[in-house]
Amino acid sequence: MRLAALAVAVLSFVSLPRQDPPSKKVIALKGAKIYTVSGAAIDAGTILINGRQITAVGKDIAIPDGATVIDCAGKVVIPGLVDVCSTLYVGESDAPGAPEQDAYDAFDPFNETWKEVVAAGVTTVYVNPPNRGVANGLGVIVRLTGTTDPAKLAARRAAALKFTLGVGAADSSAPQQRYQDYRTIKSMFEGAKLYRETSDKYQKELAEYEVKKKQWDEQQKQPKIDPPKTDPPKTDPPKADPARLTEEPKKPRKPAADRRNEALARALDPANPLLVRIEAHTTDSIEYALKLAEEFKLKLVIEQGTEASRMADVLAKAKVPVLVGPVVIYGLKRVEYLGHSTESAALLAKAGVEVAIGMFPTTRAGHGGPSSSRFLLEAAAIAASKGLTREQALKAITIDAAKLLGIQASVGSLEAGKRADIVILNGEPFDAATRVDRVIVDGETQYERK
Amino acid sequence: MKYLAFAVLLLAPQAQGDVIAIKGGKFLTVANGDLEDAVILIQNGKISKIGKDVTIPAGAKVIELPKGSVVTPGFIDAHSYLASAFEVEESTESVTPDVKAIEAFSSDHPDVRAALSSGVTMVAIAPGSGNLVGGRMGVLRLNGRRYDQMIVKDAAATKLSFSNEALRSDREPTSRQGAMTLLRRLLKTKPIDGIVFLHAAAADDIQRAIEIATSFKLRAVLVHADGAGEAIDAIKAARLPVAFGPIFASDKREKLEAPGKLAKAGISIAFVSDAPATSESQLRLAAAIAMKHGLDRDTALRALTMAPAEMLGLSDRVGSLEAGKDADLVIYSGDPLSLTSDVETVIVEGRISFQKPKK
Amino acid sequence: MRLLVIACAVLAPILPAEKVSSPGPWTLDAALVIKAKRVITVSGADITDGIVLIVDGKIKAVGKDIAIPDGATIIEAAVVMPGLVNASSSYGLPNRANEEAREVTPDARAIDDCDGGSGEFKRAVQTGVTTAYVGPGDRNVIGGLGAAVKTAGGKLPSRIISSDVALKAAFGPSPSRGNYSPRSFAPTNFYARRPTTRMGVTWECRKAFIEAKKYRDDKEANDDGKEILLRVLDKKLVLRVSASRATDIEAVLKIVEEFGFDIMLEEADEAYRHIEALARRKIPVLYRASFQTRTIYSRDGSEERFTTFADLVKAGVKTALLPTGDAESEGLLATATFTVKYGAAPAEALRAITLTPAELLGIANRVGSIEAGKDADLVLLNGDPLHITTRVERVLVDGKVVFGKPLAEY
Amino acid sequence: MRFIILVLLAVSSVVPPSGAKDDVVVIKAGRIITVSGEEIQNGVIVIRDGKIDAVGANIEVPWDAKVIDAGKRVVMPGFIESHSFRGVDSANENVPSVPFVSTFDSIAPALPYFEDSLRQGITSIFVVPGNWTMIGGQGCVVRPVGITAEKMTIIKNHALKLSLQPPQGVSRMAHIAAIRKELDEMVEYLRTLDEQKQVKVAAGGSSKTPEIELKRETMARLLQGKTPAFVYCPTASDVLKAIELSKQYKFRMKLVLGRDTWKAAADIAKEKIEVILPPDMVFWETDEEKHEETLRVLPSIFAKAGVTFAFQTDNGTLGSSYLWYQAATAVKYGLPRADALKAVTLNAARALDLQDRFGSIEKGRDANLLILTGDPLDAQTWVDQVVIEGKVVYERDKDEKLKRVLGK
Repeated sequence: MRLAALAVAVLSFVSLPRQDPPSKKVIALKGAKIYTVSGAAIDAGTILINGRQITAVGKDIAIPDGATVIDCAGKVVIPGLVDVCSTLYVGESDAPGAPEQDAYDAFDPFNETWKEVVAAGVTTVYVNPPNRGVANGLGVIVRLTGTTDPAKLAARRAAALKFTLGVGAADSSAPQQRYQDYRTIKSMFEGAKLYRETSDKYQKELAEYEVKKKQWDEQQKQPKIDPPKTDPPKTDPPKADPARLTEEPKKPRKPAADRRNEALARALDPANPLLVRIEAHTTDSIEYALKLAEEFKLKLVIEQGTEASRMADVLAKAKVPVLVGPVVIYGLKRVEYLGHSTESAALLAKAGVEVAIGMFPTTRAGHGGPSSSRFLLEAAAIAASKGLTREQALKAITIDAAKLLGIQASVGSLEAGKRADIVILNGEPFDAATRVDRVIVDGETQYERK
Repeated sequence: MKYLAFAVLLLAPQAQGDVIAIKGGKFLTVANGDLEDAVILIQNGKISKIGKDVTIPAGAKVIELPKGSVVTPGFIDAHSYLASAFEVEESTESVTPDVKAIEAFSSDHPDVRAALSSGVTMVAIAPGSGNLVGGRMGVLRLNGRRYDQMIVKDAAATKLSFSNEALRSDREPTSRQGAMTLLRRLLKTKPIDGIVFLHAAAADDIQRAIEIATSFKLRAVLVHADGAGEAIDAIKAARLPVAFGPIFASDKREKLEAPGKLAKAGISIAFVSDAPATSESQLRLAAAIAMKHGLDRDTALRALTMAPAEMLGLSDRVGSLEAGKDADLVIYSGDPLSLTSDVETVIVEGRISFQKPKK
Repeated sequence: MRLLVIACAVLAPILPAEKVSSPGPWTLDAALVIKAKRVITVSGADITDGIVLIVDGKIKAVGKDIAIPDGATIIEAAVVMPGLVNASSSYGLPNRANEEAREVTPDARAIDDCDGGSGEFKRAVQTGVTTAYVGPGDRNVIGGLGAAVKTAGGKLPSRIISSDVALKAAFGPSPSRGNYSPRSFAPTNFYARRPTTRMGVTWECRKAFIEAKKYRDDKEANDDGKEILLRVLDKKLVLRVSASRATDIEAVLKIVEEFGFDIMLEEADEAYRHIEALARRKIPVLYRASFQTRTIYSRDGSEERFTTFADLVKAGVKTALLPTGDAESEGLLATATFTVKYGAAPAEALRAITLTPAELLGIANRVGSIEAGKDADLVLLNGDPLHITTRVERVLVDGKVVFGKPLAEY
Repeated sequence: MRFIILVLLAVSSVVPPSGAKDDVVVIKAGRIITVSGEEIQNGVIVIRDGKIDAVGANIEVPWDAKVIDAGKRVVMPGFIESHSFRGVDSANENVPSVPFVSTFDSIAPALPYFEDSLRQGITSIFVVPGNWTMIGGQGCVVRPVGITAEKMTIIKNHALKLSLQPPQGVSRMAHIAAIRKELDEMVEYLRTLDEQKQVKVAAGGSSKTPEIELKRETMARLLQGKTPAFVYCPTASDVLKAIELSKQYKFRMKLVLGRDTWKAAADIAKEKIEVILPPDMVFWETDEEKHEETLRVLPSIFAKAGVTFAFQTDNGTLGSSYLWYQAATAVKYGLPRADALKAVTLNAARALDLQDRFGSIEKGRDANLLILTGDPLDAQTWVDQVVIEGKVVYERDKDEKLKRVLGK
């Protein structure tokens, strides 16, 4: 069943075997100041890496002999950065979108821009399908390991289902259009609800049919128990054995698979709901998004949320996280960015809203392409200057970002068992003169400053 | 609490001759290094004294800065269309030498307030690069007062454009060969005196700009110079300063490494915003990105203060914290080149023009 | 493995040769020696197992047994020939390489429009072209001045061999294409330029020269444009005219009759119809073939003969070959190879892409052949240049290896 | 008016096939390039009923054979154009999915393309729908001789053309989703068909698969592995997507490559897929970062990766409108001469799954032969005669158009 196939692809990432087979490649980073992000910072600590995993982080860890030791005295080590919205490998396009479109199909695995982005310490990014319109489709989580095999590059397919609410094609997005977008998404989900019901009904009928079929087969094997009577019975016809089947059960007709409704239906699955990301800028768009989440019990995350800080309390109460960005925008502001301010992340965090910072390098915000993701650290610094502490800013682009992508079990902080995504800096993360010395992704060095 | 009192004091109309003293924090003077626990005295809109052993006269109003604060000269943007976008090109013909760009400036535009609050105290408004000879650039001080009181120089320099934006199919010149011939003919008959800003982005545009600058002995400044990385030796030979920018986050690495290379070759560089292409508040981001690609710290700070002042011929009045200069200065919460610090207070001509609201 | 970093030494100062005998660091004053089984001098006979000695970027000596100074770097190759000369190129120029404000712009210089760092130069070098003429397009009746430049070795200003090589004029349909006659509306927009017919084009050309003559008599204000036209009238500057159809070539011959200046014909697809007239007036031709068998008649009706080059040379017309296009398979060497296939003598075809164009550009004292005293612009190949299977191994400009790519890197 | 002259000239240069079907023809030549085996000096080829009966150095010449003595000249198998849409006047439908159409219905015998191909030594051409239609339809293998399309046709409907080139304004994702939708529908259609068959069989009916709707017949043959797909991939990521689709929907395919696909050479080699290189197989690539121009040579890259490929031509540029020129250029950049010749003969036939009929001089193959004045890769060589299925169909000294162009 197609739905199952997609689900398996999802689980394969999370349920990764905790301990990779101990390969001979053991690396030890010694003597650095370590911002684990999940716990307190460790001065002159050590990190042990075995294969793709971090095996130990701490003050004085015994380094097994034969391990290659990298001396990080005087250096600062932070987790690999996570960009909650980038356009690496897929770029942008104005073609119309649809729920079943998959960013995985838009991959160009040979695009080399990832090298500049990983050189700045970004090791994991989320990518939306590059199109325009209300329903955009399924996003993908990408690990910057430099592989050109699309299957390995896409660490998790169908990571979220993206919608855009209230962003007009032209440079205007009137209130009616925002209401219209809300109605469109609502009707899509209603259709998906029906689709789920019919497929559930089919499953139930199929199960019943199986039972009846087994019973019918048994019946066929038994000899006829009541031979036909010679004289026409005057009494009413012999009482039929209630359990006995009168005719062969019919196999229920399997409903035709429809990729569009399947994608939508997974967001309505109470057991393991597919994350829904709605890009909303104005306060009324955000309200429509919350209304949708409430009506269909969606697992909702707001993207960009330019004016979200004006309704921070409502978002906090509804426990709906916000992926803040683009912190840096250029040129004349388009209508959806008129309320843009670099204080948004700080105000939301203060009101208790779960926040992460993404680069969102869209041309609508004046960015020329995916290479902007190499300045994720700068974007977090600017957000910090308006009220976030440095720790909050660093978390917003590591563990908090990983949490809102649902991959905090594997990346986002320096803890034993997590993937070995490590950035070695020659100074404090947000200081002016700090440069990236080395970036390790999945235990392999992807960048080293000459 | 102390801050509140201090703010009320300064806003009151000042009698001529009152002395204000700023103490504590760190002063980045740009002219002669950084000063710790020193004092600045301000009188009649000018810096009267600055130094470690400056005694504060009686009756002076003293400002004690919180620990970690940093004071810098006001930032200067040497090439911008702040609050005058789309009005700065007289496109009926390509040569309009007498047009004044600052006449397109509207002082009540919200961007002006945003620029001031981000620590930029002086801006040069330029004509667009759509004309071969764009016209006169003017310099304004963002002191929050009336338009005519903001004018520092109404014709500080002339703007020429070597980019293909100046070529149109429906008027002369339509090609670069036509543009160069027209320009040579013009400069032969009517030489331009004073400073000339040459808009040139690509490497071969820079080559042509240098050729015109040297053959007609212009006091020239190269603007944008994205492709400067490839023409370092030619720029060095012609000893032309470079007003570099605007820098976008998605620019090629080659362009981002150009400031570092120019600085190593001893060429004076300034960062420009080309507002509204990038906002004035992103001048600091441009400096931070350039430092990430090989530019040293001192040149980065100079590129926001003294270098643009020299390019506009105002280095005697602004660009550094020195006695006798105009009292344009900005107080930051920390190192201004580290993006986590923010502007706390902006003082222009000895008066507070912006104060960060305390929440 | 990440993309193999291609060590294509496009602008590497020196690439160690396969069989370098003296590994000493190569300094400018040390000598460079090229040893080749066949040296094609073009000015003289081929030399088998010849040696070319290069010092300070110039050819010092060429011959069979030249003394090799010690410390000289030696590069060996199967064949060495002079650097190719492209007598009419648009390297580095935008696709509308004319100042279209007016129909006659004699003082416009195409070199101002030229981007020295453009990829087109770098590609030309890799196919063996070391010198190229960069001139105005054919959108104006009189387009302006063209220059001869080297295709590699530093920034454009330092690569100019001679700046005002010829004044460009264009006959045929292109100067009038896209112009609208002002009858239907007042000439508000630009395109109401006068020539809308071939007659109009001829008239514009004649008018320009007549006005130049009038200007000669009373020069109140200096006019650079007219000064250049006077230099053409006084035969101090050659007029290079592009014309492809027979009728256009006739119009050009009439203009030459009337004003008597030196001209050079460019493109000249149907030159075979006027071979006798061209030979009599000694008008050189820059011939651009297309060798398309598919359509006998091309769009503007001109009909091509593949043997035109061979016939022009037989009749004594000084003819240079231009590349048929800018794809890799349309370079000067491929064009020369096809010209030999259609009847030209191999030596004539090789001269038509080296010495003849150098002579027509007036720079034969510097480039075009392997002779002592000339610039060391050389092409080293692994076989006969007129075989498609032969590859350009190295290219030298002013004695420096500007291109060298071993076979393994393709 | 001009068009008619053109036709007359085109036709007159073609020698009408002579003689009855079952005569015996023998060709003697100084050098025979068999492509599949060693070259034969002063060899003999015996042709019976249009097929090669024997080839070798000292073969006894049958008494009743008509002998063509090529003297010192060279004989080799005819060139094969394995992918061209220049044999039809317009090669793209504006409806994205038209698997049921075939180029056989729009072959235009009088097009100068066929006459030029014959002059150049091409003996068989695979005419296909264009690269701008998602599912373009079936191709048609023709010989460049014949008055009508029927006479030209060797195989009427051959292979199915797919293109991963998204049309204007459609994103790559939407294009791939559309292809998946078509294939899904086909799989669903076949599944229901199969179910109906099982129901009938269960009920004792005949086990013959029910009639497939004419419209879906080609797609059915594709998914049943009876015919390969020719998939046009403009970029390297398309190649990976094509491999993914062919595995998921289990169909055989050959790849028609665009320029940028060299990055996926290793992936193609792993899957052992035959490919057809683009006409501009040697092209300049600009490196924005280092400001360098690199000449990208696809034959060398794909040969090193171990991929079998065939060449293609176009009429845009001088050199790449000739198959011999493409082979010579490949040799210039390091491809061995034998492999270069294979790419225009045997490999091209293999791409069409017709290597048992064309592409080499061996017993049993069709007698499609060229008699050349010299080595095929030498520019000075002319095609003197072309033999198709044992009959001489072109002679250079009777080629009026060539004489006119050479001013004779």
